[in-house]
Amino acid sequence: MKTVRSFYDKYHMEIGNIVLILVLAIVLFPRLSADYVLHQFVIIVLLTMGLSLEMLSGVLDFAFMAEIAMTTCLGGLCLRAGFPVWVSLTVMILAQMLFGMAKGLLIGKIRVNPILLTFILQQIYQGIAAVFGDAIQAPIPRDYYGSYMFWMIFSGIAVVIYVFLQLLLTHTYYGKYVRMLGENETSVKNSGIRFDICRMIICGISGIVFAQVALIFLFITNGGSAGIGRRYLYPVIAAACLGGINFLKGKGNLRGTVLGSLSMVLLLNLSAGLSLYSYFSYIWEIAILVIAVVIFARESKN
Amino acid sequence: MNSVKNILSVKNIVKTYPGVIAINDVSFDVEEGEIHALIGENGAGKSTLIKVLSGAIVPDSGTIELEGKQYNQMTPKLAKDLGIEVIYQEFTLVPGISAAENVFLGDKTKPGAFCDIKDREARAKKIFDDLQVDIDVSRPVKTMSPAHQQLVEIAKAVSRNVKILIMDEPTAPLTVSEVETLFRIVRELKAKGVTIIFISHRLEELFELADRVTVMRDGCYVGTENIKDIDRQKLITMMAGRELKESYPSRTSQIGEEALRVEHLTGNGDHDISFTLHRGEILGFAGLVGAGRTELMRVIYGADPIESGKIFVNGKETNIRTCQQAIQHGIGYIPEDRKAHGAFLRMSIKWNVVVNNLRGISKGPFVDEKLENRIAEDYEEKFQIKTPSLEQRVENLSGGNQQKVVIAKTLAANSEIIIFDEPTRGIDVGAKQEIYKLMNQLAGEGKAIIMVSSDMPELLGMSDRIITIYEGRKTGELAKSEFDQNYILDLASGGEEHGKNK
Amino acid sequence: GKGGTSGSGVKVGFLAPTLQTEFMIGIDEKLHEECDNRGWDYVSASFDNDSAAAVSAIENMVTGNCNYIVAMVSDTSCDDALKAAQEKGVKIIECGVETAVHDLVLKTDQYSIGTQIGDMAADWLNSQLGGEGNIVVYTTYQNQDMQDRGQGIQDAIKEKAPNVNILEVVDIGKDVVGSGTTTTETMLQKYSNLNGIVCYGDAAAVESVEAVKAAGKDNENFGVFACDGTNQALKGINDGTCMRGTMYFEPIGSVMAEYIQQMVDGKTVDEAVETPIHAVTKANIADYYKADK
Amino acid sequence: MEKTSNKFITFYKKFGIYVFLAAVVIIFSIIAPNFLSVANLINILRQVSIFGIVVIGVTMVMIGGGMDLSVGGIMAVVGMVMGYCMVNVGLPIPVAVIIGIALGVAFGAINGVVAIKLHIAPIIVTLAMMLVLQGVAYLITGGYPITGMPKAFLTVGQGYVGPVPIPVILFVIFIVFGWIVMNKTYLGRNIYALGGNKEAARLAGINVNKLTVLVYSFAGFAASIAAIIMVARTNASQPGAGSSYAFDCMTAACLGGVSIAGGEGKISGTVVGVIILGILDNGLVLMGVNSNFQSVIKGLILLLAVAIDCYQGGQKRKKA
Ligand SMILES: Nc1ncnc2c1ncn2[C@@H]1O[C@H](COP(=O)(O)OP(=O)(O)OP(=O)(O)O)[C@@H](O)[C@H]1O
Ligand SMILES: Nc1ncnc2c1ncn2[C@@H]1O[C@H](COP(=O)(O)OP(=O)(O)OP(=O)(O)O)[C@@H](O)[C@H]1O
Ligand SMILES: [Mg+2]
Ligand SMILES: [Mg+2]
Repeated sequence: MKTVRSFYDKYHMEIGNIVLILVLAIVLFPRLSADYVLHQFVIIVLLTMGLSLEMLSGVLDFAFMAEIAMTTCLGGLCLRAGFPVWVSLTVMILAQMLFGMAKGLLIGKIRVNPILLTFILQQIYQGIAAVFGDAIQAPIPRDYYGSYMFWMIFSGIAVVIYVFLQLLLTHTYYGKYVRMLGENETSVKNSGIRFDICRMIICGISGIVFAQVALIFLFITNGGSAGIGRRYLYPVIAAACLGGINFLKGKGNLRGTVLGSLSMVLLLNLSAGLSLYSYFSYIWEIAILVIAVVIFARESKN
Repeated sequence: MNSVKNILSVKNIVKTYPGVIAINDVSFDVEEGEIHALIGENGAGKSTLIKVLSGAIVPDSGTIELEGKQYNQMTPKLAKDLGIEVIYQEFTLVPGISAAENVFLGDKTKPGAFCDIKDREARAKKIFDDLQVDIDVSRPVKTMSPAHQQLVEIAKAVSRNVKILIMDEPTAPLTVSEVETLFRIVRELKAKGVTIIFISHRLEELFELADRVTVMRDGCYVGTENIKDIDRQKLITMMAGRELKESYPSRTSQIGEEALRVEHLTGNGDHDISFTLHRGEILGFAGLVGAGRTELMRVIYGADPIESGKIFVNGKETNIRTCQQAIQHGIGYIPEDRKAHGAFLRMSIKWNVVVNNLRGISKGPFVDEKLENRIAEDYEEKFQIKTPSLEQRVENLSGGNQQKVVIAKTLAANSEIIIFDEPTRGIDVGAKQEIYKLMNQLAGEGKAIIMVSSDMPELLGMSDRIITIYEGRKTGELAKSEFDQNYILDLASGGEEHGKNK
Repeated sequence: GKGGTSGSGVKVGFLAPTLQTEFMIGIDEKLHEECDNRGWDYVSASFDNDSAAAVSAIENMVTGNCNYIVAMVSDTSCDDALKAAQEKGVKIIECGVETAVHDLVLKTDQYSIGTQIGDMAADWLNSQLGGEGNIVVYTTYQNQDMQDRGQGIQDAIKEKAPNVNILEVVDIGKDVVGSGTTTTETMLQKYSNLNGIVCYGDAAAVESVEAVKAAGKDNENFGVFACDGTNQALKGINDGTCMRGTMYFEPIGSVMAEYIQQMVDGKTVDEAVETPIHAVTKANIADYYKADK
Repeated sequence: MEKTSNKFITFYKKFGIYVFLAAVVIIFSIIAPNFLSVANLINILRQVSIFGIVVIGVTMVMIGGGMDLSVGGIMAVVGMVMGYCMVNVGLPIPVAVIIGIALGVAFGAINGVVAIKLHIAPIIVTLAMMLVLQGVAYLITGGYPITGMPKAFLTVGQGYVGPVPIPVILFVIFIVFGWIVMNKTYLGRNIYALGGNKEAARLAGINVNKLTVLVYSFAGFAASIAAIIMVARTNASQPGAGSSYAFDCMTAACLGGVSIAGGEGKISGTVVGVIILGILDNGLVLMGVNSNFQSVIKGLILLLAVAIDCYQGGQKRKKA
């Protein structure tokens, strides 16, 4: 009994998610198309992994989708200007990494609540992306969206990132630094660690992960646009919460992230499956967020 | 059996936390108007017990009888209304607001909805004057040193119409003169008929102050004695449950070459301080509250900026600007405020212990988890950290055990020069011995140690040399043969301008 | 609550760039009603001008068994996803802009709508103020469509009423409630001789009317013109306020339902249909607005 | 040496925001046409008054250690419900207004109760509340605005007393009320204590739960008053009202020196923060700046303000 209890305490997130995924999969089964689930899963899981890394270091980021929008715009501009594809992609990944590092540096240097800071950044970035123009159509040579290879490559990238982050977080001392940052900054400083540099590196790594999503967006929508990804912000935060990532305590693991992302994809599919009328589908997304938060973002009572 | 009536009776209190029985069926009585000491090792359950009394936490079972009335459960408000005031082990001040506001926290000093700030400050000033403490009552408490904060806590408790005053290690952050002030206040209160419950790890204080003493061990009640009927050694045996020799362990370490030299260091409120520290040496720093010892150590450790002066490590001039550089130069620092500067409270013990030396226990970027466990277990055993498991969050440990974790954390980094800032604050007798032994052992290994302490006997017992600091200036430097408590106190209060020329 | 289609086997999905403006809500509701009447299932989603979300929404609609998707996209960003849906047997009806992938397209030429608004305003300026006057134009750079519309407005006024001063072309930003009010207050402040506001949409225009009223400028020499034919704008025209003209779109919902019906019935439909649209002013308001509502 | 730099910091902390205000005013009077006219200044005050009222409520919440992102959502729902009551149901104005206010206070109270009972960080509770309420606001009429408010009602938003617009008068009442509460009453002291150290406040016998609910309820109240003015001023209840308030309120308060961690801040500072934001909005429009640039500029200025604030408070270094 006691072992059951402690097993449950340890794995209740995973159990909850798996049950949820099974139920949803059965409900949606008749039309659930594997390729669509894969598309959405790859996007959400990449975003959630990037966000989770930041959340584990105590930062709830509201700026990442705006950064991605800027990156896609930049990519679109590069392609339109006739740069070779590989140059454009490198520029995008570097840009996204730099955005991340800039964010990390700011959070490290300006010690106000990161939520506020990233809100401000979001505002600035959205403005900048919009200055680029509404939509930048880029000459994408092929139908990448319909290409099996394309999604396989990004699935592969997602797996590589998963393995990398998993190693980083659980087996290296950098992983300990990540969790440490979410705690007591004075103590971090007294421990002789440059927390601003650490933050910068963490957010830079997240940036590289987010950059993959920027690439996907660029290819499947044939260009960049200022509003791209905007709708993903709350679902991704919800997915991270569903996966048990808790930015208040620096708690959680990547396994949860993956399960949470899958749950989220299916939940979002459900709203179309249920013929939910527009506002209800909006409220549906919100309800998921709220429920995820209520269950998982609670502070321990003590 | 006695004509004195019991003002407070604790009956069969039980309080458990996951994996820990913090208080296990404790009952005892407190007589009206007495000073009742409560002692026990770290984690014995003293703080938990008084939190039950004040309503800060809810016990699993048991009752509290106050002046003949039974209460199953207290609330902070009820306790206050009944005249119970508590000074908690951990500060319960609001950092951003002034001392005066903290003193009257939650109180209406005048009827009506409006509050007269000037009047409140005047009243607070008066209370501090009565305590003979010179404090700027309009200053936010977060800018004050721990000692001053403690004095604010005391003022807060005595500002009210108090019947039972409970103090959880009130003297821990205080130096000799403030302790005297506190004792004077306590005696005055006793004369007015106030009952006092007093927790301290400084046993000599009990003999000076208390009427009776109750001993707890491992959450259980051990016994209550009249202080007159018991001696120090017996008390220690009751606490520890075994014989424990109490003395400052002798040391045979060889004082070696120079490890650290500070020349004309100015910064962070300190002026023109010079000293040298050798391998194998323990250098004590004495001073009154706010003397600036902590400030000095923080400058050396790179936590606060240096204005002028030089720091030499192993004879080589350094340019330490950050803690990271200090650590690279082999300097380790155990901060005095374990909560704010030391521990990662929400992380596990294991996690905390190894965190300063992650690189040391890693192969490439990978942490050697076996080694990690071994180090953590080592320190758990060495310091007898009382915990159900190494996975326990530091937040949930008793104050003393938290201190042990913070020390372990710094030691695990294998520094050559180690600064202990109030290392035994809030630590029980047994663990103190462990820490002293450890310091000796480290010195024996040729490490250089600085010990900042407000505990005079400890300072005298452990140091090879003592430097006194008064208002940010060095006022004296004494070799072991010159040690004399009164002389040191004199220097520490700026009495004599000694040692100017070293 | 299992996803699926009802007896008719038809399920329509409506993909809107936003469902926060009265205009879009109007289309959504109308289409919903028409589908209900015909016994079809209906689902709608807005993608908030986020093209990546639009792609996911298309996928979700396909998963949700939609076999007709009405997509109001403004560029080619969803083409690949729409094509994939088409390959799965879903019929695509585009609305707004014509791109490579569709079974039917209902086109709206934003620039030409702009010129029609401009014409309407110019007519009024010519007849009421003798072709003289000072106006400001409100546009928004939030997406290309609206920028085109704003350009159309300016070009038409310059052509038809060359003596009218366009004092300023203001970008009033996103569709934030209150931005119309604030901007108009500021403009009235800045230009005391203002005679009119020509705005890209009714939402900001009706707010402007309130601001004009509050400033006491609601007289016969002030005119506000816009587009969308929202109820509030129509009421303003009918009540004789300074709201003087708007563009009325024939219920796009009904038009679309009609075409879907034809496709369901197996008819082939001519490609590229223009959305019918009418200028509404005091002169013909009675045809569009019934005061008792 | 240390003393003087300390003095500079205290000076800056007290007056930095005013220096900032002065700088903004001077810059705009030079480069923006018509900025410095009396009419335009009254205009700015009127424009910020709705927003300012909400910020007063949010400031109190933030000083009390909380955070309220839901005020915009509350405004939208309250506005819609009031419009619905007046126009569609035909209730008399006072009844509709009372219903609206009661609803606003109730939403605020729910924020507080949920944060306390479920132990969820307030920023998350109120974020969720905001999103839910925005959805609800759309559901009331299916997204359509409600128009045609009774004439008498419109006075609240459009009327004047002498040369002063009524919204400005209401704003001033809120400022005075907020200032008195926070500076002169025990209640205010307790709110500072709550924000500074909740546990200390609890142990000092303050009923922290009640106080938390009270503070959030007041923010709800402020939001509903703002909703009334907003509806009266635009003569329409719109479901999208207040959508930018979550962000803007927080920034105005931070700009005005309210600590995100709670326990610190002043009503006066907040008011200056509100006015600075109002001036930026107005001045940038007067200069004809592209709206996207406007938000970039605003964001950058806020970033700067936050950075400076953090620099002066370098030693406090608190986590939220
Ligand atoms: N919140 C908590 N969660 C879990 N365990 C706790 C908690 N608070 C206290 N404990 C445990 O209860 C026991 C008693 O702790 P307490 O703080 O009362 O000790 P103490 O006698 O005051 O020790 P010290 O002298 O070190 O202050 C300890 O073992 C501690 O780990
Ligand atoms: N009379 C006073 N009132 C308020 N604050 C004071 C007073 N005297 C000194 N301080 C503050 O105390 C600080 C000195 O701190 P601190 O007490 O940490 O020194 P210390 O020598 O390390 O003493 P200890 O370690 O015993 O607390 C100074 O920064 C100063 O601002
Ligand atoms: Mg204790
Ligand atoms: Mg000290």
